[in-house]
Amino acid sequence: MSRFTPLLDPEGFLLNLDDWDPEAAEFLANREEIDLGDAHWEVINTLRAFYEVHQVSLANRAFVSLIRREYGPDKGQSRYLMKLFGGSPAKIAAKIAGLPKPENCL
Amino acid sequence: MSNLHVIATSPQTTNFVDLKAAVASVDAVLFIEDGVYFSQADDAMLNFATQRQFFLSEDLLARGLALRAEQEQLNYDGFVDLTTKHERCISWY
Amino acid sequence: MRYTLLINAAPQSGEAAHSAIRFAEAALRQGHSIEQLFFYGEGVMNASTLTVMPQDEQNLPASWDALIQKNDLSSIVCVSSAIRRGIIDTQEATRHQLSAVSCYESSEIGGLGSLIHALSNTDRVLSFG
Amino acid sequence: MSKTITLVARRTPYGGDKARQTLDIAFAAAVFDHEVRYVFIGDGVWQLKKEQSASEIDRKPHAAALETLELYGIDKIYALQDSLSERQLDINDLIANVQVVDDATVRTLLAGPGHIINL
Repeated sequence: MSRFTPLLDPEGFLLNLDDWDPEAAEFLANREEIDLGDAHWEVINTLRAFYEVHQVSLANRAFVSLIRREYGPDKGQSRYLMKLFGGSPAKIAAKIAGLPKPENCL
Repeated sequence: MSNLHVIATSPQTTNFVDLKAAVASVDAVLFIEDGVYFSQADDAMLNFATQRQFFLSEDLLARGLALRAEQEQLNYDGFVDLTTKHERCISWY
Repeated sequence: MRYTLLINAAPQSGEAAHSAIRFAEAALRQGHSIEQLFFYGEGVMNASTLTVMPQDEQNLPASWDALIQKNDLSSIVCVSSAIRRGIIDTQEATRHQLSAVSCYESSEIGGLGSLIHALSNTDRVLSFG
Repeated sequence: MSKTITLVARRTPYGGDKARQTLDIAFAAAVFDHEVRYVFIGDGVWQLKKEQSASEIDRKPHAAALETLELYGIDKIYALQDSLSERQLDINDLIANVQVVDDATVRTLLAGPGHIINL
């Protein structure tokens, strides 16, 4: 992390969402031992665009539906997203995308 | 299948249009809390699709209200009984 | 009958929380069971250990605590409603780096998933608000 | 036990937090594979109004959040015709995928199956 190290909460989410930029995303991904490639960025950009309009955190089920709606059934499935982001893809992708920590309501 | 509607607001603060749209003829209506002020309302206000209407006695007593002869009151045990007789409860507050 | 009660009003904001506890007492007295108490929205204030009432007024959070313990009830306080109102247990205090705890131990801070799960094992759900 | 939950939404979107609380129940129910039926009556129909800019009052846009119901597989969304008329609203003022129904249909929806939650 060359520019600065963003402040994180104990679970590794950005404390200040304005700290997010692509470089911060790389940093957050590295902490999850994820190497961001085009496939990851496609998802991150989709999530950020979605959040911009709807301002809700998505549970896994809705996260998968969103990716399916945007990119079709090959990518819109849990298996694909878990390969990219690990066991709880919605949560980890939201973290890397610099979106608010889900409220843990479930 | 019938519902119990539990109404907790006074006649003047209740939206009749919504309430009357939701109450079916097989349903029952129980007035609790400020809902017991319905006991003092005129017939037009009590003109629900069902005549099965009850008032919670504790809330009547608390507010110094008496019922007319044809009106029926019950206590919390009666409230519980009513919920067993209707499949669903819908609260209006 | 198995009941789930959804309590959506603070003890201080009118009669609803009081109605809920009276209903719960009557249901239990008649031999019914309460699958879950779910405190939601303003209702989470019913779980506050930090409520102080004048001696001649009922302390509803204390009454709920007694009822829950005596009957070994499952009582859930909605996490997202709770933390924004300062109802915090040890786990949430750690999670959000807070110094105080304010939720009765007889209730558990949990999610809406608990409510949904309880509904599957419930004959009647009643909301008080 | 039937896994259906009927939610009755009758609050304005920003007048309190019950509109949002009801929506959160919808999301949770869908995640746990319950069928959700979402019935908007009375002032609840204001939740469905298009073009809300809630950031003006530092709130989250409620109608935009309701649009995510689709991603949770919730497509049974109803608005009471009389409530819309009372408020000079019609289907064109609402977000997509809302079915406008009469009061007899609302009573049928409330007659089951499953539980009703009416905050």
